[in-house]
Amino acid sequence: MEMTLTYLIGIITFAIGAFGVLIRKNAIVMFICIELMLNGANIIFMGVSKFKGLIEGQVIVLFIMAVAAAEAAIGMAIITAFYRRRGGVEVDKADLMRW
Amino acid sequence: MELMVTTKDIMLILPEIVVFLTAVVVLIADAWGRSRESYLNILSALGLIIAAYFNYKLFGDHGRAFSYLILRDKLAFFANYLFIFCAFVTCLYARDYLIRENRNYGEFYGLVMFAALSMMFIASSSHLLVFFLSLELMSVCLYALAGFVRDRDLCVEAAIKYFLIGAFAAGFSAVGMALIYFKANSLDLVDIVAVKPDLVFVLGLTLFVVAVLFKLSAAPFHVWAPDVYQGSPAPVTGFMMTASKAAIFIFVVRLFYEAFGVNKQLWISLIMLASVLSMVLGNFAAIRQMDVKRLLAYSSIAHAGYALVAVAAATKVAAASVVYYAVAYCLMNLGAFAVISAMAGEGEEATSLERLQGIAVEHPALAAALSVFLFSLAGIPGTVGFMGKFYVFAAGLRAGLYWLVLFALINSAIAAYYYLKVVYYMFMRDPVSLPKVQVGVATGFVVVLLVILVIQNGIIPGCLYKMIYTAIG
Amino acid sequence: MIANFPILTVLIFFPLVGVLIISFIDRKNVNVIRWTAFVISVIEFLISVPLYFEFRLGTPQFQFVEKHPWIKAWGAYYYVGIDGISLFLVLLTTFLTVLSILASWSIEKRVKEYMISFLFLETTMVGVFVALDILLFYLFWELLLIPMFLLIGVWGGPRRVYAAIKFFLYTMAGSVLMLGAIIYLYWNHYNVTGFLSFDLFELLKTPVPSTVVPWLFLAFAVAFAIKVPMWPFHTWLPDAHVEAPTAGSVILAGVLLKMGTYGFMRFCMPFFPSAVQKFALLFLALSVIGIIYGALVALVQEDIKKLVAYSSVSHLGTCMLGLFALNLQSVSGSLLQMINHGISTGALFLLVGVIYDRRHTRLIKEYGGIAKVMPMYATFFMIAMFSSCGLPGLNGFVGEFLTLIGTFQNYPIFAVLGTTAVVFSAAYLLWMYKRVFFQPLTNPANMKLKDLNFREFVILLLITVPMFWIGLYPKPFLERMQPSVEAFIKLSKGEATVSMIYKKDTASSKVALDLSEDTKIED
Amino acid sequence: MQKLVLGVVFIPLLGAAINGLFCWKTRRKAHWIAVPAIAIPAVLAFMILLRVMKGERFDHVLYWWIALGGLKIPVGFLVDELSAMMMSMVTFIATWIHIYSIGYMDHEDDISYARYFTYLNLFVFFMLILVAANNYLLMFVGWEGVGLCSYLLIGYWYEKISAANAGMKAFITNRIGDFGFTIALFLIYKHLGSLIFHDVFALAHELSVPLATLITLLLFMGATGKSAQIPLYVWLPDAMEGPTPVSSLIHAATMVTAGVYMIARSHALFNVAPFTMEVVAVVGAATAMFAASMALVNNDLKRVLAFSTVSQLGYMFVGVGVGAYAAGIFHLFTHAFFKGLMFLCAGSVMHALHGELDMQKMGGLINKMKITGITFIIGALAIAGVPPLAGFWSKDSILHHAFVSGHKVVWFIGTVTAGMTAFYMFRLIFLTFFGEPRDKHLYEHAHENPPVMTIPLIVLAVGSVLAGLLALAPNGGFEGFINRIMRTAHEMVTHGAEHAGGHESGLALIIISVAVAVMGIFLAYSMYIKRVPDPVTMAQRFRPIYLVLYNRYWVDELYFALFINPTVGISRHVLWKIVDVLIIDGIVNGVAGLCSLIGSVVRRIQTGYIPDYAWLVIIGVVIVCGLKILL
Repeated sequence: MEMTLTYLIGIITFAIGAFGVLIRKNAIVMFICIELMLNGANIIFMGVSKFKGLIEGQVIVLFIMAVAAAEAAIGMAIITAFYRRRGGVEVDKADLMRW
Repeated sequence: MELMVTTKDIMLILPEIVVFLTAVVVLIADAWGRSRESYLNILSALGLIIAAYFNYKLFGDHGRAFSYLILRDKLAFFANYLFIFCAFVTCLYARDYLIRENRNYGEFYGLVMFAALSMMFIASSSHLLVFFLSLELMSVCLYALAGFVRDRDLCVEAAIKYFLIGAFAAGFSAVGMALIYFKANSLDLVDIVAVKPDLVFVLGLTLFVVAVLFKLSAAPFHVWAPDVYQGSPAPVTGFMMTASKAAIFIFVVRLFYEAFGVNKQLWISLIMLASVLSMVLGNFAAIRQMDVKRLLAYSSIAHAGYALVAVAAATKVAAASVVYYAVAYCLMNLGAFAVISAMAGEGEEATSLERLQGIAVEHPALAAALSVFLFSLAGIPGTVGFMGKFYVFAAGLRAGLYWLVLFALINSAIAAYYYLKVVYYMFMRDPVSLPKVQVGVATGFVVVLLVILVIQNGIIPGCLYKMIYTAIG
Repeated sequence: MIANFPILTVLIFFPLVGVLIISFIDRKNVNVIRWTAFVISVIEFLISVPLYFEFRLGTPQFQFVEKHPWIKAWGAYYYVGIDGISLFLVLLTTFLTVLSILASWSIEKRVKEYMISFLFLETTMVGVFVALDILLFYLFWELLLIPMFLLIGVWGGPRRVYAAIKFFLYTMAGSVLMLGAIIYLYWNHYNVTGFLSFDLFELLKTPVPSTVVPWLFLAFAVAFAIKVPMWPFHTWLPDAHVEAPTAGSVILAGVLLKMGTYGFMRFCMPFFPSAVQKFALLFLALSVIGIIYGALVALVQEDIKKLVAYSSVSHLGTCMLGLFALNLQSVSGSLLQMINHGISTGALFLLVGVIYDRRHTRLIKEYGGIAKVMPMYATFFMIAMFSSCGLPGLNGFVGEFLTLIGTFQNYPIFAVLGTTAVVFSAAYLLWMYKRVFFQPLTNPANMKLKDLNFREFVILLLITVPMFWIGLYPKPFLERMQPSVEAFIKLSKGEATVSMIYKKDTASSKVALDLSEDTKIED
Repeated sequence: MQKLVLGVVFIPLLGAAINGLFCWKTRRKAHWIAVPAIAIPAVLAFMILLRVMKGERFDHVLYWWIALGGLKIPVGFLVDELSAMMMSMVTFIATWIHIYSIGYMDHEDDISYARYFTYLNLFVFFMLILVAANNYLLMFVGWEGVGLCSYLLIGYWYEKISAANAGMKAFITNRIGDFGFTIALFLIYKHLGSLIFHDVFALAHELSVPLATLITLLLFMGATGKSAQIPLYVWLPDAMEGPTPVSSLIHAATMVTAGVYMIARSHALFNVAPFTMEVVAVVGAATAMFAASMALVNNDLKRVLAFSTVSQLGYMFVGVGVGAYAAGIFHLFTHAFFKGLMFLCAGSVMHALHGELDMQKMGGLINKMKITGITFIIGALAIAGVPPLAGFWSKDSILHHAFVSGHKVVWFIGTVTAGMTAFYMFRLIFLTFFGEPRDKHLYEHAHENPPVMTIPLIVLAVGSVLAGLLALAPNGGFEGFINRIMRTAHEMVTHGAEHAGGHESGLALIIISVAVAVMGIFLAYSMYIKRVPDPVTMAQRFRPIYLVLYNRYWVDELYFALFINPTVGISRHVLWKIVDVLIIDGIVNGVAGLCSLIGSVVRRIQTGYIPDYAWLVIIGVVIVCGLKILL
């Protein structure tokens, strides 16, 4: 039960994140949703680590968190630059290139 | 799993260390005194040459470093050459471009080298976590590079698109890894091979493959590519289009032949689908493009499709052909973007075909060089592009993928059209308001070098082939 | 034989030397560039002349053979040589290139690039005809598209880009199919023998599974049929011809189209005798349709060049008819007709170019009564015209007659239909001639036309000589062709195997064929 | 012998080459080269003829032209009675016509003058090749070569649209005949394995009858083109656009008779194919009548002569058709004299009248042009068949053979045609030379031509008078001489006939035909001198017939409507504009367009909005995963 719940939460977190990316237009919120997706994966890793007794999983989670942090750093920089040029963080504003 | 770092481990990643140190030195040197016309590119190039030297020294050393996290074999060393070369070329010619854009900053070279470093690790990873981390390191560097000219709208737009979609895909790969881990209890490729596939595993594998395809800009996960490649500064586009894809392809070779080779049926149909879609979407969408960079972006999607033909063939010959194709692809696209970044005027408004038209009148050599790269991309014999295609198709036929190869052949005929279109604009129309073109020494050198390599490998492909074949082992 | 002088290699690469030289000449020295190109092409021609004299008679073996490893790992060789089939096509190429460069004096725009393209084109053309390694052949075959594309696209007429791209893509579409077939043959050879080779003879020796033979045959045939061009793959030709600059048209008609027929002779038919049998009627029918259709459409053209272009469709139909009739006379005739067509249609294009340089129009209705002001020109035009429509005594007749009489032995109906060409060709050419050269001189623009200048006179004189030569004394041509033609027929009929015809020792390979070592691959 | 033959054949070529290559040097002096270039061969040819008379023959290969497998074709010459006679005749007539041309062409500018003689010499060369060839293909070379020269000379005044058209028409029509000829050669080679006369004729009897019939019919098709028989005669009347000496030499005396010569030469083949022989005879007779009928009402001096030529050629075909090859050749021979003569006379008239050809504008010219008039009358008498002039002997021989070989209808037609011939020739004579001048102005300016033109007239007139007497020469006369090479035919036809008919019927036939000729002359006299019945009222009364004849049965128009216009129309509007441009090229461009269309649709996927991209990625993932799970 506990095990299933853990995985389920992981999956649900991931799904919420993915869904959020799809429906939100604000770049920052979208990025937060992506973080959610990564955390969904983290929860699964943690679950595996805990229930199967594999320490490796926790290491992986740490790395993923580091990655998320790095992404956040660069992402915020980009979003800031975008904000400066376009005066907003709504992704619909990024429409110069298409087709 | 025990983590024990020995001297041997360090020795085995010496080239990577050199690249890393060079990047750091460049960043420090830049911080020391920033000047508009600094020669940091030379510094970077020297560092890369040293790295290549160590790579040469180590070539042939075989083994796993850092407790099975990193696999050093001939393929890895060969790949290192490729990435070092790509970074070397990019660093050299980018300076002219960056000076024109008033952005000759050390970060650029640093980021390029960090990206190269991550690619080297991608090519040597035998552990999904290492792959994931390297991939993310590479992506982060490339996000930054894509938006490098941050006061240009297109650049910023490219960066944000790349970043959001890239991070989104990273989420998939993370969860894919998690599912694989759930099933295999390990992310080491050696362990994954042993797994009996079930639904969860297949799902995880598929998600992971999706992430890989995403980075290859293979359809249907190619959507980001045209925008990002078009918007990014030309040298960056050149670099990320070539080196990053080559890195992934080499990992794919590893992944599919070593890890998942045993249960081919799991992924071959997926690869074939991606291959067909990439060729169709890439080639057809490119037909109507009027911007060289965007056109080449679509063409790169199609090229991913061609290479996937060989991936789907899944034989040793095919593995070699994939690597060969990746090398060929790097050479010609780097060349094309070197020329384009020389041609593209200030503010980079000039990559549209109309602006390039008639450029052959003023700059016949430059136009001729670009034509060589374009013909190579089109797969005209005498160029490395043809040999690559030939090899890939041969591998495909060998594996009995008749219809796929036929499809690819027809596609490559269709593709010739849009490459010709560029040649047509350059050679066969009268010039109208040409962008100011300055070809610096470094750019000139790079272009000549690449032209020679493209033609030489197109006429005498033997030595490169042999290197790759032995690298595949 | 000139002892071990690598004459074919020199022939292939000498124009590239010219390219190199020209690329170091300042683009403003237009005349220097022209003369350099001309001298290079003349030397190239002179180098090719010994081929004719040193050619050993009475043997189908390949001569002047050179074989060096090229891509050892793939079993690809730099393997060149000529036999009676390719000998004259090579000579035709070098000959026409000289004339074409001489005819390109009127090019004023970007002369340097023009001459570079042209010499590069020559390299690839010679390469196509002498390559005995199928990969090498393919390399030249496709490479050739680039200079031709540029020649049409940069220096052509108003719709040049459309024409150039159409030419390129159409040919390429066929070529990729051929590439697929080549790769298949390659692997098939490997499966049978266990080593890799692109060597033409090795591949010819290898039996191909009979189920795939028709497909491979068609893949090759389509590629070559497009180049020939056979009906209904011909529509690129009128466009390309009309838009190409004069010299481009000459080369296009004189040499490039021959590559299609040559391809049939060298690859397509000897490779797949059973398919030849199966498809012979289809191809004969297409040839005959091409003959009649081309002639009829030529009849009503309003543009002289287009007329000549459609006449090419008709003439090449005759060549194809002869090839598929597979009989000594018909094939020799067809081969001779290829050369004839190169000469007479080449001459016609040169002639049209002369008048185009003066008036910048090729519409028939713009002219009339030109013979009055340009008698010398009219005379040359008439000779070329009669050569083209097969007047006895000139070259066209010998080729056409041999082709048809040979075809008649095997396929009387097709030969009879093909013979209607004698009526039609006279009709469209004479009608055009009448409208251009005869009738009153009414258009004021034509009143002051100058007759040929010395350069043009020399060109036309030079191209007229072989017309009479072949017409009156074709023996030197026929006797050189005959053994190779016989070999071709035997192969294409499946009456003989390669090893029965081509002996290893006479094909004097310069390197020991150690194919076992590094060309084996395992999966 | 060999030197003689080569001399005869190649000296004219030399002349042509000199005049052709150096026309800007020879210019007005071109005839100093051209005339000897024919006269010398004429002498040589006569020497050859003398030696042949002594029984010498000659069959020599100069070199092997085409030798490929079983196909061996030499450039080689055959001299026997037939070709020796033809060579002599051709060179003889040609010599005088060349001389005549000096006067006739003196209005031309210098270069054109040289050009004219070049063509004329070239023509003689090809004609000699034609008659001297020892194989079919070389004969075909000459055959086409004379066609070429005919084309060049008809279109000599190329600035005239009618001349340019006529030249083209002549060549293309001939080519239609050549089509048949070529196929015949293919058949001969296929079934007899050679094209050399010697081999072919030796094996001819081995051919099955249907095959021989097919071959000979095809050969005859070639002959109808070259010798202007139904249905390919249409080019000859138009060919009169050329200079008159050309009409005389090419379109009366020599080239047009090539068909007859060819059939006579191929007698061995024709003998195997009786059906073809019938066809030849019938077509010949029909043509003779048909052409004569058109000559009845035509007012163009040269066109009348042209129709007359067609008609006379018809006679020759009757001759060879009924198996009397020698008679046909004899008529060919005599016809060369009198028809050549009459054309030259017509040219003389034209020259005097500055190119006027309409007989309705002439009249009374005999007063001004005595020599021309008299020689013309001699020619007319000869063609009308008045004894003892040349035409009488040969025509009569043909009719006789036709009758005795049982072709009664053919004979009848021939005889009626003889009457018509006499009528229209004398109509011409009377309209031109007698009566009141109808165009005073023209008449005033008329004058007799210089000797360079009249002497050839006189020579040919003498020939027209005397040539027929060769029939009385020893050893069977002319026909006997020719028959030396066609023994079989001779024996088969003539001997059989003579047994059947004998000489009595011969005499009766002669009387009938002479009577008919005299009647024709008389009728012409009464109509055009006495004006009873008045030709104009006759024309009114029989208007439909007159119109039909005057418009030459609308055959030209019919050919245009049936063949030429549909061909051009279909080619242009269907084959080119629809099949080629719309369908075939349409498909090609359509494929390209389709690719482009797909391209513009596919690129719409790339909307540029990040959420859309995210959706696409998700959709891709779902599809891929779905497929993986389902499959």
